[in-house]
Amino acid sequence: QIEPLLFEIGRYDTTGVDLDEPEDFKPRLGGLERKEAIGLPGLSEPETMRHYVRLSQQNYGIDTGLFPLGSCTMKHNARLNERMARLPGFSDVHPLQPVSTVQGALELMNELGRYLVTLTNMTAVALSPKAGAHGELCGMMAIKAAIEAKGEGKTRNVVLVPDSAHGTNPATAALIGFKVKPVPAREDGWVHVEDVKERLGPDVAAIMLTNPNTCGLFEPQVAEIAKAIHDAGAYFYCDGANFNAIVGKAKPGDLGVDAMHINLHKTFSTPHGGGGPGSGPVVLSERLAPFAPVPFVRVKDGSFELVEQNNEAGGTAAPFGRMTAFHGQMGMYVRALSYMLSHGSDGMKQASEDAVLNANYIRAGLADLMSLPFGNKPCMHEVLFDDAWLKDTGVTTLDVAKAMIDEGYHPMTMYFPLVVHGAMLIEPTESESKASLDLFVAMLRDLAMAAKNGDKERFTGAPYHAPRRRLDETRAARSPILKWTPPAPVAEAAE
Amino acid sequence: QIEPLLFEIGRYDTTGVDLDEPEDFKPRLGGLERKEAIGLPGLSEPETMRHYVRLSQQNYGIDTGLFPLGSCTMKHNARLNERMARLPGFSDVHPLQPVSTVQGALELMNELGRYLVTLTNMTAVALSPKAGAHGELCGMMAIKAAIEAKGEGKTRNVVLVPDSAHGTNPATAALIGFKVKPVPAREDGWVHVEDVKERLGPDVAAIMLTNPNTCGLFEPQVAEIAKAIHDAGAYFYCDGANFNAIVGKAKPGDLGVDAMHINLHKTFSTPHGGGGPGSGPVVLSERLAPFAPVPFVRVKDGSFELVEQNNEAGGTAAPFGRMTAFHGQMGMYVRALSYMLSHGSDGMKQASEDAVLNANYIRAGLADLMSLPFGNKPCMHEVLFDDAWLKDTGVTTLDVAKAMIDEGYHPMTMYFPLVVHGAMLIEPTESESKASLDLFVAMLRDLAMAAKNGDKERFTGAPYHAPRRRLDETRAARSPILKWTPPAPVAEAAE
Amino acid sequence: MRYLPLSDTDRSEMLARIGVNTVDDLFADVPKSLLLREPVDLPRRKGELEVERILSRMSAKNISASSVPFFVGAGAYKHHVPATVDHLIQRSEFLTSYTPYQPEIAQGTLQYLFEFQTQVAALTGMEVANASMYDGSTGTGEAVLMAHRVTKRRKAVLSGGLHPHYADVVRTLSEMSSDDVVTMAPDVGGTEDVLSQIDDSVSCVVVQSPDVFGNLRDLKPIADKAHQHGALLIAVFTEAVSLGLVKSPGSQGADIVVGEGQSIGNALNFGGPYVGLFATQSKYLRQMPGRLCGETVDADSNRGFVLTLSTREQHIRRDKATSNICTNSGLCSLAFTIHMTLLGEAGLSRLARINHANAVKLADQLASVKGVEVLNKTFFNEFTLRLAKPADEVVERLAEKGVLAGVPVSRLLPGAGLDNLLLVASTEVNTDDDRAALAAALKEVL
Amino acid sequence: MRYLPLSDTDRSEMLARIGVNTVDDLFADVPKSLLLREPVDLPRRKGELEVERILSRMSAKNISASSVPFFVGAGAYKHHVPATVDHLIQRSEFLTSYTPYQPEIAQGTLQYLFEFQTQVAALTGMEVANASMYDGSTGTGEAVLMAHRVTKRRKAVLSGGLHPHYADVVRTLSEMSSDDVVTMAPDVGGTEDVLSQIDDSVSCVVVQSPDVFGNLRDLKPIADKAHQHGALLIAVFTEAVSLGLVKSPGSQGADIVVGEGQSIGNALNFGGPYVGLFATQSKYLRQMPGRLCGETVDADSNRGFVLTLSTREQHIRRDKATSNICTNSGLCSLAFTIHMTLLGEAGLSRLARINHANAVKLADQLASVKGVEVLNKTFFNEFTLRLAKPADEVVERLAEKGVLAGVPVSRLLPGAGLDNLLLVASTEVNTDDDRAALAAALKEVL
Repeated sequence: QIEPLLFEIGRYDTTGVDLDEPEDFKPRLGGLERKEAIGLPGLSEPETMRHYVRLSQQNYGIDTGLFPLGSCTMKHNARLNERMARLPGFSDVHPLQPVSTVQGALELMNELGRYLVTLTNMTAVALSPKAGAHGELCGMMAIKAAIEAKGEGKTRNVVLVPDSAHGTNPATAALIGFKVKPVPAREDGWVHVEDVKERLGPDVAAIMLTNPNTCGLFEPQVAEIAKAIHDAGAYFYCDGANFNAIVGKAKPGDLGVDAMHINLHKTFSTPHGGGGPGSGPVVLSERLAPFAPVPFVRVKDGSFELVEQNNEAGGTAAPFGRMTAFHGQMGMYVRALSYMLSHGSDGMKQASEDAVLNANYIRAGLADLMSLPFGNKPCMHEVLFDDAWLKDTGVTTLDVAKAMIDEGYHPMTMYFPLVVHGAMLIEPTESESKASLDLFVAMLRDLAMAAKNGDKERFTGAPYHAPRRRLDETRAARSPILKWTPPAPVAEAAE
Repeated sequence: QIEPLLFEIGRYDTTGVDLDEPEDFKPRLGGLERKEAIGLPGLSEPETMRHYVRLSQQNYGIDTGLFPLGSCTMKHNARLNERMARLPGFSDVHPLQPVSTVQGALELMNELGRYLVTLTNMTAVALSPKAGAHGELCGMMAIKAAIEAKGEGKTRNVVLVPDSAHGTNPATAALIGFKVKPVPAREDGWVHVEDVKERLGPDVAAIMLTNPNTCGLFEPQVAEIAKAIHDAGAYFYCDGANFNAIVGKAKPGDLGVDAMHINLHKTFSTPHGGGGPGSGPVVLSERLAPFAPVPFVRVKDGSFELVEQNNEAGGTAAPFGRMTAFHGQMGMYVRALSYMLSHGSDGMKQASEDAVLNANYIRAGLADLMSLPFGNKPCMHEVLFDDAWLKDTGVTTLDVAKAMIDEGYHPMTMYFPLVVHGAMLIEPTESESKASLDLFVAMLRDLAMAAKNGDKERFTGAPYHAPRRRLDETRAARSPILKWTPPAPVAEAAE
Repeated sequence: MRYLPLSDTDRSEMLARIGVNTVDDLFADVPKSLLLREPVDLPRRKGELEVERILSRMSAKNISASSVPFFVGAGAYKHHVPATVDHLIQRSEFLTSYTPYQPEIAQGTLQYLFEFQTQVAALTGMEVANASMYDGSTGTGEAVLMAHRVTKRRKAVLSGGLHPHYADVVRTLSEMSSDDVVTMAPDVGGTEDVLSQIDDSVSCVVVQSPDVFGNLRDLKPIADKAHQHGALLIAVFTEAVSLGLVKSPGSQGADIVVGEGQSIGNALNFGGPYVGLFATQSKYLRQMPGRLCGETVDADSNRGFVLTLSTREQHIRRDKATSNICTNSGLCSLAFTIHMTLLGEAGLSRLARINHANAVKLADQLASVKGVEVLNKTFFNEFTLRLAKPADEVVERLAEKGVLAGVPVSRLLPGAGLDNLLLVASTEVNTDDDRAALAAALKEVL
Repeated sequence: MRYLPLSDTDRSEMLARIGVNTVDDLFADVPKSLLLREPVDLPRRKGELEVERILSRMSAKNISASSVPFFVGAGAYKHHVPATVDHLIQRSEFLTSYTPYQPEIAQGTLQYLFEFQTQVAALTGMEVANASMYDGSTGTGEAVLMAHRVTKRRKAVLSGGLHPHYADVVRTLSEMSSDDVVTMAPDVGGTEDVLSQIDDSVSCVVVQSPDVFGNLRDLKPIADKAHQHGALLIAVFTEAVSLGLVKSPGSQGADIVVGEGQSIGNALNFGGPYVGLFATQSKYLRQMPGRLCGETVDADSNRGFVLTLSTREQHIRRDKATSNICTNSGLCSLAFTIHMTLLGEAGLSRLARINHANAVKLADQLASVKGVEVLNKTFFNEFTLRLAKPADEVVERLAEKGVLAGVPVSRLLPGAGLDNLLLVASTEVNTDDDRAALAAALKEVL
């Protein structure tokens, strides 16, 4: 069913909010009053409710089915966390209230930071980044600040980035003026220390490495790579998108990481919400800790204070500045801490193990029918297939993805990482039951058999049973329609 | 999609609630410990969430589409009311806390009562009945108590009930020992005062009259009927299910009503919730007020007290007893008062007018294609069609109802009231926009044309596009399966 | 008004289409003199913020259970309900749906009702359960009427351990129907002689366990005697969690089991809405009140569920119906089912053990307070204290100190000479601090 | 653990199916010495009740805006959000969905993003808007980078009325990228000479209106001068409600409009999550950062929506992307859209009038307090006071009296010699009592 746009059903004189017109008064707008209409139709409350409920019904979510998105960790979003985030002492406090009136909020931030630092064995945490990519930016800024503090700002301007990295990595490095030098992918899916060493030199500021990597593998040479990087006077930035595999199993600090962002909306289950809000705190090693941005929370004489200006940091601290107007994503902090308190250290370890177990169970269930680019060896919390098994079927990775929709599933991540042809990256997460995985494997086996048996139609025309058939993305990009415009008035019929 | 039963996916050792086992202690159960298993499988929290979200997706609600159920008033359920009902001072207080600790809750009950009494121009209100039918029982019990107080308990034992009444009316009267004497329906859909007078006598305890009646019409002779009833020493019980048409437009007390239940879940928008909970307060005239059941709220010296025992009532009060363990449906009281405060006296009047306007607009839109048993005259908040327009089409009222499902609508009320052949009773409520009504009328016009044009298949096989096709109700009743039982173990294959 | 979609323009256009001049032309059947010209004498419409403020002010005048050490029970219990439950029952498709008379678009409701019935049958140890009653007390009233239908007798015997408000509900209904009721004397110790009340004139005996004073009752001998005389045993409970730990009424021979389901999934709500659980043996099915959901198939042979056996009900049978019940407690039964699903057998029995353990700990702690005597030999999560002073005064004093100590028996049974007795309940929400606070406060007051 | 569906039996069966003995065999690539044997040193799992208690205790240590007379603004505003908004954004299908990269099963998200873009474009008076930024401040940083791309210049001029934290964000980013930034002196009166800063080297001027001190700024002359020199005007706002009453930046010639959308639909949240609004003219579309949703058709020619122009974005362009932004503020933009839909044009402009009226009333009332001077000639719902004493001390004293009076300018601009200035905001939530309480408390303290 096609739900009309609100602009097609709304009226300019309708409102779903009852407000009393203020008594007459003399405005102080200095002649800058709006004269023209805005163009915002309204709906009554019942119409609003129905419009958005109906829209929601065209969406797929974790609560409606398995969400096997590699590298995106779509795990269960507990409603307890939603409830906690709405406690008035968290949701209804202003970032610029006197700190004496928000001691509990600061305590929560401090406690969240303590959990993150403990789980990673790092020294400090910068909470304020608004999302993963913002966290990357924060981490790389801290590295840049550290390099400049050492007087190497002019010379160290290269960042090594493996081909398998998320696109945000090179984008982030480039944004603040680093040159990106790729590290090629090896056949085994791993980054090799010799490839890194080869590229190291006095010009190298840092490496940006994802671990576990985007092929779903733990980098076995990570410690050696870290050592080589450090020996060369550079820093090890770790993309923490895949932290979910190793929480409570290994500490990035032990692996030599200097900075790592943590996607609270992946690892610690704050809801993705159709594309945000996220939250990307960055943990920092001792070497980078002084350069953490403002604001941050500090404990002093048993109470919590907020350092909001660079020059208030004190001691050896040399904050590189401010990343956002206020203190970051408080709403997400509450949810993430609620997740951590609920799991506890035992539950978080178990969750990592279950996430890895579930991914390997899928691997075991499909290895005979689909193709594993790096061989049938253990993976971490996601399993990567390529499209070799589709050879000569006329079916592409995209087609398989769309056919999954007809079977009632969200597609896996496709065509990422780029280093593998027709990649299909599957991350079931620890939230799925064995029964659910069995059904998922059976579904993919059925699709695989259908593809191999030549039932091409089932794939190339898919989806057939979704709220929409396949959408024309080229048309959307060719002449973009990015907002609703009122239809042109129909000309009066000729006399 | 068929969602399995929880028993088919649950495990007996799984739980979605984390609780710590208590330390060892000596139980005091006197040997009555449960030895046998209970047979209750559990699900983890993510599985529970998904199971019930998926189940919900097989339901139709007000928020998903127009709900044209005659006599059931499925209007918008504001989420403000849900939020208010969950305020801790209402949801998290115990009915037997000291009254000094629940003054606000009692104040709310008192205020709700004041609103109901004011809107109806009655003397007292009994809040405790749990639903409409329970309210009927309460009202009729008050009448019985009043009759017994006059010493006429033995002689006045007949209750007049029009044929068009809800089934609960005769069931309620019979439940407490009254004999039910029907008043026949007239061709104009009205109850005539002479038909009532004919049946009046010293044996008549009361009349149970619905007004506006179930044909969607206001009883024009209601005042005369009331007078006749009162002159005969009997009482006028009004079924308030259709109060939605006249809130703020007319007061039942002005019409001579002695007792009327009010379905808070119809008129004042507490959610139906798939069949409850409801709430059925009963307003009482001065003559019946002394007989209101316990408990009730009383104001004394500026604070609120709760009368919980018959002998604490004092004065002329002679409560007939207790209808339920506690004080009734507090959660529904909060929602209903929130509705009333939001609407105000002006909004409630407007709501009644809009409800009536909407019903008549549908009547006007369909009068030429469908048949109106009492002619094309104004109706109240619901419009009644019969099935004369389906003559010779081979399509029944039931078929039309099921065909509406395929068009994305909930069916209207069908085959009720019984006095009209193949009745279709449509109540759009005031919550629908003109655009929504236009679509609804267009849909029914399209169906009507299809039926008349002989497209019988579209009806008799309907629904085609619902979560289920037509269900076999006979089979369900013939050998009832009322709970899940574990499948018999499959016998080992013969050797 | 934010809830009303029609604009004045809409209204004019619609009146024109209908063919009348004013909306009051549509109210022509209302006697002119009785049609109100002006809005009734109540305040005018209010915005959300203002409504929130008014109701929040009222709410703030009450002491909520979570905000203090809380030991109030006697038929309603403070338990922790997982956030998942309240979230799910607020989903539009559950919250704003109607009674599932159109099963093709109500399978969500119907399937959970089927799950609910199965859970209630398992929990009570009975063969069939209905799709819920208003609450435990009205369910008890219905159970007695059902027993009268089954036995074709009209005399009920109510145990002295039955919650006095439940007994009131039964008596009110019975008196109105001219049925007989024998109410036994309040039975603080759980030692009354029910057996001697049973003879061939009795339709049913109604026994609560744990009873209102907290005692566990052995139902088996009562069931046996009742059956010898052609009477039914109606077993009542007000604390559903107890069934996780104690023998089911079904296993002890009960014919009808009825109880309050509030403890599972539902808030205290100052007394309602709650959810009545009602179960019986298959042979009595056709005399059972309330809605029933049954399994069937659709035209494509897919499994589906429908409301069934509605020939028992009022909308078909009118004055011959088994009950006048129309609405049930749909959403509360959904809350019950979801919470029970989350608990599962493992969680429910652990929850029951925690409740019992907390109550045992509390009883031992209070027994050591001077002026306090614990009267129960057996109990689950509630027991009776004899205090050195009238319980209602003590409760009031403790409330002033911020401790809600329980229910004075005199509130339920005024004039019964039990003024010094106090019912004290303890659930999983009580902490060591709560218990210490109660003991300390009692010590001060007594 | 309640969130983990696997039982130990499941785990054993699955390991066997995989063909390994223990789960740690799957972690074989982790250096043995670094694989943790024991859980890390943090508390073990907790039930819901316990987590609720811990977090509720922390929450209770804060003074929430609704609980006191509240006048704190300076970039985030306390407004009333209808209950409908928060209910809808919690629906599973919105809350637990992913970025809509699979449009066939994400039309719900995509259509609301399209509606959001349309609303933001209308509100700002611009031709196109994106599908949201993290917040207003990061959006301002992105706007400056975008201006640099458009003009191929690298020097930004920041008005002295720009929120100091926004200026900080721009400066941090610019310093890291070796771009030039000129920050004008704090401009309390709204009278600074921006025009003189504009020359052919300037990429953009960033002007906020209402500015951080509350003054409304006439953008037209600035836009004209900027355009003469090939520079862009970036118009910033932190109070979206103001646009219901004042001229849109688009109508005054702004090239990029960026602002904070928190006021519509979103709670204060102690600073986040918020939602950045970002709009520009069509000609700059390809240089715009952030996600965009566009209309198209599906294989059956039905209208549908997709994310589009993603060739600008990092997951395609990597180090050539217009921004590294990946996540946006999806759910916050949904809240914005729903609230805006409820308001509609009529509601928004009335809400804006109420805000302005309340602020005017407050300013007049405070002006009569001894030791208080209102500095603004113009304002919308926030203005600057000069007090007889340092504002931070006054605010602290008032907080002790239960009034949250506003933001001391010294908190935003320490050492700027503006220590006696206080920013005071007033919205529709303030009552006569609130205003009286603030005036009275000020009188006592000054």
